[in-house]
Amino acid sequence: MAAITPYTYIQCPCSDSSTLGRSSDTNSSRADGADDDDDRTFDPRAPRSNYSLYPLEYLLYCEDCHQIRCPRCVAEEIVTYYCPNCLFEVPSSNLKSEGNRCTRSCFQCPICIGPLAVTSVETKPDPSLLAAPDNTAAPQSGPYALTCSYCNWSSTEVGIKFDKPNGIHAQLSKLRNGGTARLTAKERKERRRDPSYRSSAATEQGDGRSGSDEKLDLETQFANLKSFYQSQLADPNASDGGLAALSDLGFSSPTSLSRIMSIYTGGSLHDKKAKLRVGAIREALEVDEGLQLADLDESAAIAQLHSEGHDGTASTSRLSDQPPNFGEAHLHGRSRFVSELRPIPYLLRTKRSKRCPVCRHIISKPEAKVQTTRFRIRLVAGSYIPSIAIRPLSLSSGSGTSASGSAGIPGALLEPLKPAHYLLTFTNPIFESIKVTLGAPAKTPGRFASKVTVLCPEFEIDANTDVWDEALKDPSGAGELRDRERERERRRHKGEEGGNVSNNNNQLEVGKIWERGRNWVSIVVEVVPAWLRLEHGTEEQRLREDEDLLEIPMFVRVEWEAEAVGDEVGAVVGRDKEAREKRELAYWCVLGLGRIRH
Amino acid sequence: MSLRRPPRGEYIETDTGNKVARKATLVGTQNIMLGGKTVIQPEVMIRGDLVRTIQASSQSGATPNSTAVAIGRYCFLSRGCCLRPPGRLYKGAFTYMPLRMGDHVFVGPGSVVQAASIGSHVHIGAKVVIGEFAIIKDYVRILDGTVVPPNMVIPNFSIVAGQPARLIGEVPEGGHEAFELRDLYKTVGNNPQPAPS
Amino acid sequence: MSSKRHSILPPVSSSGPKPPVHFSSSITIADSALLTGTHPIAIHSESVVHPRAKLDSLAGRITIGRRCIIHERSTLGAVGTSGKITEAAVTLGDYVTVEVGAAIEAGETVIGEGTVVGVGARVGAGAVVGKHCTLTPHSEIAAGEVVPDLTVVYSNGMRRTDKREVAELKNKGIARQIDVLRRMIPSNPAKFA
Amino acid sequence: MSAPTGSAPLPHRTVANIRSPPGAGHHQSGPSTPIRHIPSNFGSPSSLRADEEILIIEIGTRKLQVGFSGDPAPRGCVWFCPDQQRRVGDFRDWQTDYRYDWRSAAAGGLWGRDHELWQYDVRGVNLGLVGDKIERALGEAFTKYLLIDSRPRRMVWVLPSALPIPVLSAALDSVFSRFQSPTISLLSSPLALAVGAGVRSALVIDLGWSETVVTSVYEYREVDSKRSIRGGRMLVEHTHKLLAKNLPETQGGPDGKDKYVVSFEECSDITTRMVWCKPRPRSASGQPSSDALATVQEQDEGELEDRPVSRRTGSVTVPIRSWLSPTSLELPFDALAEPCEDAFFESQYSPTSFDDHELPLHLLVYRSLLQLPVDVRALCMSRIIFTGGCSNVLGLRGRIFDEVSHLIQERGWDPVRGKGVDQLRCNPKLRKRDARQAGDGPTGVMSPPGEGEEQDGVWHDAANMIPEIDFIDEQLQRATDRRPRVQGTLRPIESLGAWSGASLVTHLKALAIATIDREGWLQHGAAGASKPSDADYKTQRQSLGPGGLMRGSAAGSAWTLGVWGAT
Repeated sequence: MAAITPYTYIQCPCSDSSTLGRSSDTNSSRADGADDDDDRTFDPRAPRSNYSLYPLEYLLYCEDCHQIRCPRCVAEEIVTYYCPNCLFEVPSSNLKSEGNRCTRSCFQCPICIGPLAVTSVETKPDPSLLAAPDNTAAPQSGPYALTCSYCNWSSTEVGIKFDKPNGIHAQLSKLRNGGTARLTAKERKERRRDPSYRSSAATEQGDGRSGSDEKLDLETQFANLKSFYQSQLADPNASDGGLAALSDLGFSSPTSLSRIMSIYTGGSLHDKKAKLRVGAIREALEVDEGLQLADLDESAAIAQLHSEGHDGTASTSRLSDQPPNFGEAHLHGRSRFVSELRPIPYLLRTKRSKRCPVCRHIISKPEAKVQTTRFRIRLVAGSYIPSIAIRPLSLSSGSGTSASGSAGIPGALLEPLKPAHYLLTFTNPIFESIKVTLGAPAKTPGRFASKVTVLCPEFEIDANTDVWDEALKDPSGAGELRDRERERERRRHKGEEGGNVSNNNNQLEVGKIWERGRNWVSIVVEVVPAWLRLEHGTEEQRLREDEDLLEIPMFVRVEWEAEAVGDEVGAVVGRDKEAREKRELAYWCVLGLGRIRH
Repeated sequence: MSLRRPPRGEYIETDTGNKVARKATLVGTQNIMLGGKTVIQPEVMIRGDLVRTIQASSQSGATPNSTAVAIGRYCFLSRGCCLRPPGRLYKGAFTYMPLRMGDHVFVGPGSVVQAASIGSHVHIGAKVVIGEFAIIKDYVRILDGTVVPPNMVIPNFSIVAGQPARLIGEVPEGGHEAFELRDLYKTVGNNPQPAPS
Repeated sequence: MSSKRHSILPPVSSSGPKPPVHFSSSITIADSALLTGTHPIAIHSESVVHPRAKLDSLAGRITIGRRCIIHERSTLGAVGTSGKITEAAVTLGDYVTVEVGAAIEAGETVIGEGTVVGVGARVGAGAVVGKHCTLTPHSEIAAGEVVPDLTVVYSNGMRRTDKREVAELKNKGIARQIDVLRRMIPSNPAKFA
Repeated sequence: MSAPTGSAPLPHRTVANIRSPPGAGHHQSGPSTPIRHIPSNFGSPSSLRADEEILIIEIGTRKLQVGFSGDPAPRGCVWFCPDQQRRVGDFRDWQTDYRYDWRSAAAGGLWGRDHELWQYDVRGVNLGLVGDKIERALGEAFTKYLLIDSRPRRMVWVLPSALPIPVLSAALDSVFSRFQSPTISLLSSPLALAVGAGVRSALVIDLGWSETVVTSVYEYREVDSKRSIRGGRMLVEHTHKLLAKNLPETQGGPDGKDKYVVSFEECSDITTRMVWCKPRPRSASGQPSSDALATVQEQDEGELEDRPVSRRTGSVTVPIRSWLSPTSLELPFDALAEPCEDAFFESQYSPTSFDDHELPLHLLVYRSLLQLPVDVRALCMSRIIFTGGCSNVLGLRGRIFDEVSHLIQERGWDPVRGKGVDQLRCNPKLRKRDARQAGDGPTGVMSPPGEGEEQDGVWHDAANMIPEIDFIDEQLQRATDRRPRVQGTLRPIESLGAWSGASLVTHLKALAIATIDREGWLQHGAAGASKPSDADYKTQRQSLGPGGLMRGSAAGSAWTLGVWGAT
């Protein structure tokens, strides 16, 4: 795999297992080394690390607790529900009643999950030519079908057509694959009340599907069972007692196997209502009560499998994209053949605001309307903790601007055992000058230890001036930039002859800053990449994924003086509690430098 | 194929600050609107000649303008990408519809865009294909090699990828600034400035 | 009006020999299309060749059927893996659409009627693509491969069969599209004659 | 904790108001909150306020299903897979140049392990990682499918009863510390399945991923459970064997020393799509039903070879992408039934050659039935529930059913009453003998087919003499003597599935097996568990009696986690 542009991941302090109220977990987390106190080195490759590392832009910051907040440790609140296809804002009340998917006409293709468009079947048009965005330009004449303009799937392939070009969701819920009608929940209830319909209803639910016609579909069986159980309860509304016989569950356990162990103290939410009336209910005995005999003869399906072969079956990924199909009984509503797939109503999406879990302050809050991108509150970590830019010192720097992910350093692999130098540029976003202390292990953890030397582990960065007057005094700023660039050029040339970069004004000497700017400081880190050779006899004969990746864990401690805000929370943050003025932030981060040749 | 730096400057810099490479292919310039400060790199192709032939009142207001491609400010069209208006049958006849693009839109090298509209602060990676009449909202990131199928709608703050495109993530709160293209604008032109570190 | 005044069309290296052409009178070919090669290039009635489309007959004859649309930047007859000269390099049936940046390599390569070669798709040398197929953008057909009629190639090489039976409608649509294009694209067959 | 200060703008305040106050979870929706009766409206989770929505979460080895109590089916299902275990913001799976190198992922015998949440063998399981996986999966499920925010909600977990305590507590740790749910109730899947089928007793055959578990549920009690490692994973392994066998030899290279030639993802996909199970071969008419099992099977093997070929000629092509070079494999359709045979039946070997942990499924089922008390057996055998991922393998359920009924026909149950247990103990010896003198004449238990049923019918009444059942049974008489319960005959029934069952249970406000209070857990955790010295079957029985309420509830909480006992 091609070499990567250098990157930085930050570990949110919240995943320090001590801050989690984990009682029994500590030992295990120590075992895998993902546990990170200052003294122990953090291993980026430990399996748990992937769950605690974040790019800077994913992190928020609580101004009151003066602490980083990651997606894991914020409390979210939903501001808006909307359909990602028609961008319709769904009121939360509808959400309760109509579920988590768009109930208008927004569907995804069950084959390729591209968007489906409503097209007229009579004048079968090519959707890519006719279909309008958002299905608004409905074709003239019915019947209609859902067609995919990417893979050309059409709902007619599973025998589904619609009478109206709108309200597809409602129409679809009444249709089985193959086009046979299906009763909605309400209709079914009405039928149940009216016994004369029973037989007809049963048959109607049965047809259009292989297997016995007796089969209840998932939703019906559930409904029947529920009403059966409820009917069995002496007084369904009496909250206490509940489904009395089921309360046996509370005591069931394979004691016969004597596999009992521990008792958990702590109240059960059912304690108060455990009034036991054993035997108040009997078993379900017939279909109307939800009893469903299994039909184990699947020879028909096997024959179909044989005839249709691999192409006739749906891949597991397709199946997992399918919404639960209440209309089918077998395989608990899971389908197997492509002919059983159904159009996928778009899952709704949400806009969410975020709170600090500790002080409950809102740290991110988007405007409610779907179309707007403004935020009322947006406290991102990037404007509170220094950002780290990495660039190789001896290579020609392409300085990947964040806007274009494609631009980056030319993908050069690191040579094993050959010292390489990287320039770490720390930029201070806040308006006080900060003191940065870096701690990195001399050897990277893992099977292949690369040597790491941070030449200047301790330095100060001047305060940030307002971003805008920087932008305004463009010429000077640009001038400064150009100078720096020329300087770099010069250094680069030096750098090329004979790998190491030692010259007059910028010595590679320990404890010395490489370069300093208005609100940034760049230092040099020297790495000696490990030799990725696998000793034979190890049970693993090959590199694991990313083991050729040179990632150095680095513990960053940022200290600064801030005017005292009279709230405890702020002072408590950091290790030393005595100085109210003093603020401190400490966290692990991972610098990905590049891949090592192997 | 093109020289590093032709003598008279690689770019034509307009008074509104657009930087148009001499090696870019703009067909039907009179139908191409540039908002200013937009960079068009070499070998970019824009089909301004494919104008709407039916002035439908239903679509995008009845203003009978002949704009085929409208591009906002600080857009960056990378080398070799292609912008062309989407076309379809409308009321029995075929017509092209305008392609509208907001501000700070980055179009990666080799990408082909036939969307109906692209919002602001959109990052389109390299070798991306955006199908006809796709609607892309703001702060959307489309990873390299993605194929956005026709008519797809991509809401704000989406990260999409795949063939066909599917939602794979959301742009985090801290990721908005990354869409800003002012700095990138400075790095190209006849006297480019280095990007700030 | 000539779109030249209204366009920035940097000159392209029109290197290579000028191929003999057999154009139907009713075709539309942009003046900035590129035709090179030594073998004949035949374009039948009402087909449209967009600007900057490249037809290269070095490796053999190129035949384009009726009412085909060759979009900009597509290459027909690009000398593919097999650099050998063949009798017919590329043959397009009627109603074939070759979208932006698609490449069809030379060497007895055949594209069936009504097939759409999607944006940036590649058809390898000697491949035979059936009728009314759809090659979605960026899909690749290996050299020498035979793709049956009505095949849809999508999502990195997955295959399925198009069951919509919309062939004739698509053709109608293409016809209408051509009606518009021939008004928009100033045709200059003479330049290539 | 400090309340929101005035610094926050108004809109924020409004939101703040609908928020429950800090840590409200514990106080406001405490244990005693009565659950409002939910109107039977199917599409909807409930018309309840957020804090009253109860989440049903079924956690399996490979996937996690979530939804709201009262729904007929889960809203979403999250599979555990590698790309879910990447760092946030790592989209490499979607980069065009990136190909998931399954070989390096599979290194060290980890083939497919990154698709599993846990292993039942807790040695070497990274418990913290289990917690992380569950947390992330739940997070995804909440955001993507349930569309709920992090307001406190009660949860009901449906778990396999074999889940080891350490894993369970790791999961609880992670969820309690990351999500604000005030309580988590636990429910074992066999019980949920029984409820979901509308029966009080059942024989639940869970054809799961890591193992197959046969659990006998009697009157909503798990009275017995037997397990065999023959599960989905083994099936996929065998599918891989099949593919590897049919693929050309991998030419040297680093792949030479690889155990696997095809990626797990592809194998499991092919397994789900294409693998099927042959019906039980009819034994030749002349065959005396009492013949030793081994011989019968060998005979059938012979038939298996030739018969189907005549029936199912033709072959299927299976595309293989993850091999050295993408190719497509031509396989006879019958070959696709082999993995099933090898993984679940292995009929070619004599029953004695299996350890208890690797019994073929039909033997497993038969044995679990055999060792049940007759009346329990009578009920269970006519309420057989198939579940688990492998129950989707076409024909497998029918095959197992036929095999079992064949076994019963052959051997029946021990006619002598009360010897059921002895029968089981001496059974292996018995069968060894069979195996040795395979073929020569009837051995073992002679019992004409069908006899078993009647006997059961008879004995069921006798069952009243078994003391423990006494109480329940008399209770049952009241409710059920109107119609006799079906019993004694083998009968498969369809369950809605564990998730839906749990949804019913919760919706109907029945007891869960255990309900763990958040604060309690965070304080004590697993350590806080007191020894179950006092808790024994007696107390359980009494608690059912009238007035046993407090003791009952105590026992209830005491017994609850017993199901998930592990050493």
